[in-house]
Amino acid sequence: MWSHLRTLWIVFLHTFQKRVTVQYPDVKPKIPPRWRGRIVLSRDPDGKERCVACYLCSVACPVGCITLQAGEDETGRRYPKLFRINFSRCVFCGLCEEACPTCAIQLTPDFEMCEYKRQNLVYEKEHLLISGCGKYPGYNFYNVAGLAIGGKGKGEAEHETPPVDVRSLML
Amino acid sequence: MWTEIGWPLVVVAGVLFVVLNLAAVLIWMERRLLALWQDRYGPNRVGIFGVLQPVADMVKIFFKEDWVPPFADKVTFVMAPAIIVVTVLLSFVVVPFAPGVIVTDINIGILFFLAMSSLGVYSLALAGWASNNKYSLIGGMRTTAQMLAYEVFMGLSMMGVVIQAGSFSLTEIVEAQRGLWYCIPQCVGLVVFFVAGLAETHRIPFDLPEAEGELVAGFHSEYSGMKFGMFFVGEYLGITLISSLTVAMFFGGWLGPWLPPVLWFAIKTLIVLCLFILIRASLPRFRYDQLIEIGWKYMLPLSLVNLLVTGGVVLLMR
Amino acid sequence: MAESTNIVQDLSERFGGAILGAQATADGIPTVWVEAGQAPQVLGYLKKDVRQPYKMLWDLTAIDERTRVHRSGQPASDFTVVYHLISFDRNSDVRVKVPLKGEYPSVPSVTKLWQNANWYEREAYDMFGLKFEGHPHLVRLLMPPTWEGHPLRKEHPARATEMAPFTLPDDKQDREQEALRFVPEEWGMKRHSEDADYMFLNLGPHHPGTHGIIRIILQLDGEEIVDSVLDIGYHHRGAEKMGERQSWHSYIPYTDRIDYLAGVLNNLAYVQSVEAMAGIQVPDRAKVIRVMMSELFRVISHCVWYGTFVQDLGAMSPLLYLFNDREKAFGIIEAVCGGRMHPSWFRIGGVAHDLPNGWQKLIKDFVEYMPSRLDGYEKAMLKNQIIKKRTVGVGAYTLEEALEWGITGPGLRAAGLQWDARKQRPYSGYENFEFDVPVFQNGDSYDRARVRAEEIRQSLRIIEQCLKNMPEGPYKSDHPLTTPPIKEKTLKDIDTLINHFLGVSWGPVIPAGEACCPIEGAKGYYGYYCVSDGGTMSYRTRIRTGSFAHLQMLPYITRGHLVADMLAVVASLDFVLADLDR
Amino acid sequence: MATIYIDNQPYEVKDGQNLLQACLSLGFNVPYFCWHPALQSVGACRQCAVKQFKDENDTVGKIVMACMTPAANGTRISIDDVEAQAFRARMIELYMTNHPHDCPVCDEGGECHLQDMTVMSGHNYRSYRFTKRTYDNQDLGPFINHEMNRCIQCYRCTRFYNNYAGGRDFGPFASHNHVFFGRHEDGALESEFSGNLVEICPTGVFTDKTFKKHHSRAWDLQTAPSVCVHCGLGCNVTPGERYGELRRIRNRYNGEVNGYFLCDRGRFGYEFVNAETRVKEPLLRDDANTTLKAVSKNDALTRVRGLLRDGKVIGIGSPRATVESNYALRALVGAEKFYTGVAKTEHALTATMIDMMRHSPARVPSLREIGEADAVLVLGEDLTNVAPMMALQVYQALYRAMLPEAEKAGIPAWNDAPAREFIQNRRGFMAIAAPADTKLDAFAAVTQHIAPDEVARLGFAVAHEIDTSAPVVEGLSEEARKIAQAIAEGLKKAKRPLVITGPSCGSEDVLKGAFNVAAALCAQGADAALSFVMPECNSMGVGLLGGGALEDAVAAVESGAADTVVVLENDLYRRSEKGLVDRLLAGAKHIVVIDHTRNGVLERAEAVFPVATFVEGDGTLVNNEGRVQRCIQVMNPQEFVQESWRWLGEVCGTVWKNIDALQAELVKALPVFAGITDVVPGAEARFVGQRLPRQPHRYSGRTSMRANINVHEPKIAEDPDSAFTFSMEGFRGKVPGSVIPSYWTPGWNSVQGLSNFQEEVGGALCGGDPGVRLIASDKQAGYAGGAPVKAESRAGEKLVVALAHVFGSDELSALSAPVAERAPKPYMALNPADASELGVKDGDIVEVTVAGVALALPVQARPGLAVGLVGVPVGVVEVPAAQLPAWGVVKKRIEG
Repeated sequence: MWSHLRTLWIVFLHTFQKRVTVQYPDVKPKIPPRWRGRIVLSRDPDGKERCVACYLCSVACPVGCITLQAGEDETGRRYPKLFRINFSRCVFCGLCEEACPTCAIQLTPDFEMCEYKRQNLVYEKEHLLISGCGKYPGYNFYNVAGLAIGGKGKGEAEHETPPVDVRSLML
Repeated sequence: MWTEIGWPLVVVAGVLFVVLNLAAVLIWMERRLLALWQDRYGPNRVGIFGVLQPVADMVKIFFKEDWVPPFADKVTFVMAPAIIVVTVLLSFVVVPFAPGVIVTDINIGILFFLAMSSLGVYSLALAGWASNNKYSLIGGMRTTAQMLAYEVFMGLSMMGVVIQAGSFSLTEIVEAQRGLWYCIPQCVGLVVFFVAGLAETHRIPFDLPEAEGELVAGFHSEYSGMKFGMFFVGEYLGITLISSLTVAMFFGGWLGPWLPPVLWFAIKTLIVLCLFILIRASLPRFRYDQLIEIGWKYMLPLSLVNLLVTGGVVLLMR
Repeated sequence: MAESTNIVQDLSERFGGAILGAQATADGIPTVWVEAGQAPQVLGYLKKDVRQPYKMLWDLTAIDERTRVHRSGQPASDFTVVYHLISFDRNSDVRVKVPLKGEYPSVPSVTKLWQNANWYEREAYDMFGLKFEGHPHLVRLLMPPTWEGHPLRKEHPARATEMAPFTLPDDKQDREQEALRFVPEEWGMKRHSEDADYMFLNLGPHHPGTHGIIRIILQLDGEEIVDSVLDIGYHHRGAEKMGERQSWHSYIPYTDRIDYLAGVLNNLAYVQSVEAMAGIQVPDRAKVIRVMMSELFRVISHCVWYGTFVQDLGAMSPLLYLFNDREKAFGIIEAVCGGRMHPSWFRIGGVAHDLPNGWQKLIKDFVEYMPSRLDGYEKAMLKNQIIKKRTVGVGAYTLEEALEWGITGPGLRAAGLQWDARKQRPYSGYENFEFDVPVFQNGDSYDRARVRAEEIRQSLRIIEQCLKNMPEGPYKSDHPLTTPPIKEKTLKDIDTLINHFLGVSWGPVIPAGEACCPIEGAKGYYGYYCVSDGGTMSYRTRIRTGSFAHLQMLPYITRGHLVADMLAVVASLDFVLADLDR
Repeated sequence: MATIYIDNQPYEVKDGQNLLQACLSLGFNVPYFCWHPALQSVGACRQCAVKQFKDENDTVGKIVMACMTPAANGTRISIDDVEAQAFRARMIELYMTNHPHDCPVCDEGGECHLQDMTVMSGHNYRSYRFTKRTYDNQDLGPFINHEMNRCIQCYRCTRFYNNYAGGRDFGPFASHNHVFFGRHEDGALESEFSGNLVEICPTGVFTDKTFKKHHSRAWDLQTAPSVCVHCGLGCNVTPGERYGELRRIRNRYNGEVNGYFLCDRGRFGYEFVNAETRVKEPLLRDDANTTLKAVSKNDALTRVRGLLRDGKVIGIGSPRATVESNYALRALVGAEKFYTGVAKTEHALTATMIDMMRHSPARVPSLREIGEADAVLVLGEDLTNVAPMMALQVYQALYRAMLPEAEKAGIPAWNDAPAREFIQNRRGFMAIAAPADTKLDAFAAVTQHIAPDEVARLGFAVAHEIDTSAPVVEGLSEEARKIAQAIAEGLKKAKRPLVITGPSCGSEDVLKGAFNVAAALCAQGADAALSFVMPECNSMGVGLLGGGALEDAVAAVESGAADTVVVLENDLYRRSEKGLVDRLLAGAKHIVVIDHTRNGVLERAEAVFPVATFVEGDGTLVNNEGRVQRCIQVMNPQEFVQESWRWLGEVCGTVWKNIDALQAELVKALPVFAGITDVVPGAEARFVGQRLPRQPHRYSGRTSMRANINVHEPKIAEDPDSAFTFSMEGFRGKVPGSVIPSYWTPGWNSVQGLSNFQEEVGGALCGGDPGVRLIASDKQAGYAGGAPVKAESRAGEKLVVALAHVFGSDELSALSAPVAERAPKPYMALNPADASELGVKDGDIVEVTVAGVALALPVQARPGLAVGLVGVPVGVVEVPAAQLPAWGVVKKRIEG
């Protein structure tokens, strides 16, 4: 009997505890920056698309929900002509973000993406592309990569020397 | 004329109105209180503090399909939920809410209550049987066994009060507590009655007939829509009834200073109701055989002893 | 190690020609090939007659060897049955392999030796089509009775798109329904006793007390359980098959979903096996991070168990308190892993990221917050008379029985054996931590509960030690098979980028070999037995879980109890359906 | 056999190998860059370092380069030795110091040998912190993309391009740590084999420019074994598909045929599959008889069935359609009403060549065997432009003929650099006689640019010089006799002489001449070989099927014996004179065309069935040596597109269940095709109960590719015709060489992974090289008689001869834009003497009327063209090759 009364008492004491319910959607929960939610495609610091369509995200995806097609603009810069994520298959494991060598694809702390129809969960590139750098400010793949693209010639990337004169036998 | 027919009609209407609404409000209250003790908010979206939640529930439950499983015994299946509501409502006939605010102050009020509560068991037993579902059947059987165990000492636990008050009429019992509430001299009776009341209303820790985790929903597994609603309302009516009776028999009914008697009655009833809910929030469930064991092995002897002692003391006092 | 060579020698001397050879494995567990006909004798010897016997049949499974290339030194075999035995006296294991030839070969059953071989053999039959001669009732276990083919055979497709889209026309539905009908006679049950008819009650597949889809068919005399039969597999997703279809790296997210309450503990058991084959040494910081997150997940897994345990006994509030506590832990997990129940956060060679800034505060708050809450639950629940009445002496087993049925983890410690892999076989640096292993003696539902309640406190102790002693250093190994390598380097160094590129695309090439490096999971001693054929995908991934073993024992320990006890026992076993069916 | 010890385990290896070859053949993973099975060793990259020990007591050992160390008996090495491993890792790190950070934007990524070797070496973290050297890139034309920064200086490119393929416009520049590989200036690479740089280069310096336009990663390409359709050699290819589009062609190793290489026509000519001009739906001419309109399959079938029921039907087959399709047409119309679809001359030449192959005393060599000849005579063919891969093999033969000398000097054949130093410019004997100069001339001891009939006479003369019992040539000039004698001397010295000829001269006499040379050599006891060039991918197959020539079909229509014509995959205008085709089409009441691409004949059709190209359907082709090889469907075509034989089956109502059923029927009807059923395992074949996967096991986007159409993934398509499945699932173990879907093994993602599928590196595929030879010679034939007399020249007329071009002359590859870009503009070649006689200079327009077509073309003076001949590029001008040579009136256009 005493044990019951003690149980009652302990539970009764919760009257004076703080409520833990978060009144979503009036109050938004606090989501940490690493949260693996809606996937976006970010841009590099000069506002150009970061994705170079290397296909690593699509192959890393355990469920195969990412598909893309590489294209190349007139300056030689690679970009995805097509980028599609079927969120109705996505498991938000983050392997795509981890696989991305240009910090383009990122998972964000946005989890509100329910739909009544699965078909509406198919996101194309225009739905994915954001205007900023997202979680990784500052990184610009083409500044590191040796490829010559519009506005950046050979030897102008980080840690590069100008092109050698191949007509010369001298150093 | 007015007092012979009119007043009782007002009382009947009033009691029906209050009691039925109370059942509805209780749904909301229980959910809010459970939430309170579980660090949550409970329903808070419909109306201010979610008070209109019962209305929403009602609307929903009314618009649900009125479904009778094809394998059920149809007549019994439909009748069963009505029985519980009717019997519990009839029990309210003898509850004195305030001086004069009683449907009929018969002099065997307690016996009438006991009779009605015994009848109420038929509802559950029949529902369990008519559903033609093994879980329901087990639920129904458990109800019956529980009833057999608890009706006995429930009646006996009330007898102490009856002896002390010298009447079966609840009005008189309340009046008899003007000096001292029976919760003091009849503390054992109170405990036993309350335990029996818990069992009577199938509340945790004695909710075996419906034991969700075991029997899915026991006797009302197959019920839905308004028929389920009637069981639901019946349960809350039962809780209110037991609380009212507890108040009437042990806590001096409407007695109290300053406030009008009806309010006193209501406040006391509410506190007992809260206790019901707190128990539900806190305690685990007994096992079926343990329940029976408690009934026969502890509660019955206890109530008998209580009765003997009370009888003895009353005789001595004379 | 000397012990292990001894057992191989011992067996060879005793059984001579029946021992076809020994095999070296990456996990160092002595592995002996035994000729099929002699297998029961050898296993019987190991169980009963050998000094310090191998009493527990920890796992029994099979491998379809038909397309395996790297098998040098192993006897020719189309299918291999693998028995994994544990001797707690020696604190050592032995793996017995039986080679079988032919399309649908058979092998003598060991159900007479070990009670728990029953389900394992049924599973192997279900998955591979192997026949176990002498098995009392060799029918499918995980797949529906109407299923065609045996999923883990190499020719069985893994992806749904290999088959026509699922439809359920009326006639097929009728057939499927009929196939589910329970016929007591098939299981050797009677419909009537001398004085009564038995009631056969389907508990599940959908039942609030089972926390998922599992079907327990009860043979009832009144409310008394005469016997019961478990019908499992409703949650079977072919996790083992998926292991053969994903790269070693991209399988990690699937492991989360096995014991989904214990997130990274699954990751750990998996990556440890892969690391053993790859020969990766994990750096200290990664080890401690792993330990910390593992213990955090142990805490939340036990929290869910705690809540549902008392809920199944009828107490509804503690569940919410414990979910609240769990939510607090999830706050840390979200901040560290980015995910909640499915963290997919351990990697081959380390962990996915370094700890985030400010992690210390999160952990500190949590370890300070939890103990008083635990005190409350103990007072309100474990010491409550109803709880005790409902659980003491209910569903009890002795230590002998526990070993017979392959019970591990808290269930084994509740029966009086002080054996915790973190202590007895330290991995990931557990030897450096101070903690106690709670042990109780009765093996009943109440003791199982008490073990877990106490384990939460011990886990908190370990987490606190991690907080105080977190080493500096890299969070990933510098081994080339670490997948993927450290991201910061990947972003600027081509040398790392190349390893990254191949690691995440084709996947790391894990050297041919076998390993099973189990861990002390939340629900028992838990391991991934991985077979690499020198490829980028696993050749065979066997997932040995606690839930499977523990649930198999359920009918045995609930005989004679009431229906309500069944739920109490179920709750005290702490299983997860995904862990059971995989 | 030699025994070597690797980590103290003995292994048997073949004699005369180096350690790298031996280790790779044994299945060990030894990293390497500069070594290549076809290019052999130069020891440039220092990557294949292993530890060598003197004897079993030597524990110190020394690091040696496996590719430069003979696998001599008793050699003891360790591959996994810690020091050797560290050495290899350091070498990789060294290569990485200048390598750009660009795998994500490099087409090679995922099938890059450099990536594989980096991972294999275990190097992953960089210690070099300084700057990277860079280069500017060159524009190397429409085929090859140049990204020089990725170079690791292994020299494979130049060794292939210059040494192996005889290219001259490419090479290394600059010195020490900034060696550059490229051309002296921007411009298209001239070699017909430049595409092989893509596969030869172990990193991404040279990548496929056509693939770059629709780039996909290797793990995303759906592939199946297939055969090139752009010439008669039947090189094996692996086409790759993604999103329903053919993305690229890669070499598929067939040790007997193309080995490691492909020509650029075969590699880059695939875009016709994706062309706008493809027919994708059944078409019917509407009632107004004006345009072709897309209709449902049923409507088209009903209409055509009606036509066939009511009409008198003949069928015209095609040398570019598969054996099955041609047979299905033959089965539909009846053997006597089946015509091969080629004009009379070529029809007859094909028959002659087949006949010669059946009875020739000389062997008919495979391409590999051509590469092993030690003396070559080419009569009347410009191999580089007609059968490029054969030219490449001839070039190898000439070099290899000298290798025994090097070996005599103690230089093993695999030690490439010293061997080449030793051999210098010396080559085996080759003589070429053709109407015009050819690229191979540069390596020939004797070249003759003479009219076709003189080519034939020379052939006869050479035969007579070798064996006097061979027919005599009347009226041979002394000069010609001397030349014949010289050629005969050269050939007689050889052990394995080879004679190559073909139908390009349009002369049966040329064939006979060549035949006699081969026969004479055989009579002298040499192991002579006789190889014919076939004009199209299935000329041989159609020839074996039999049937009348196109002219016979026209006669049948004009005689009224037929009024309905079914044309199978044949643009008749390319195969016969325009007037003749016009007569046929005008005479026929109903024309049914079954083809995949719009062309002149199709536009005149009443009903059209859309047909699968070689990558969209199943079928077999017979190459020039009589080897029957299978194209397995690579991709799932559009809804209506299916193989011709399927359409024909549906038309006549006797639908074959699958290709196996058709082949069984074919073999029954024509036993000559008996081997066709053994080419690949049948559709019912299973490997451990599994089919073979077309998609790599890491194929991505499975649940997303079609998600824009429907999120619910459909069941994978079923393939009734082969053991393959359109899926990632299936058997990935050892399979017969003919059905290896792609050369991928763990850790070997690049083409170099091929070694793991060979019995020994550079040798046959495990289980034998694909293809079955249909023709075996009974060696019964004697000499062909009747040496031709020298043709009289005609006044005011010149003999117009066909000048073949590797880019442009082939029908289908010319539809591919990059190939079209490399094709010549229409021109007319004249010997400078003739040009001055006509009074024209380069660029002047000259008119010529030939085969009923009037052409006006700019003149190109070509000293290599025989005097009195006019050369026009076939395929580029409207005159079909099959109608040439022909006499034509040539006159200078009068301006105004």
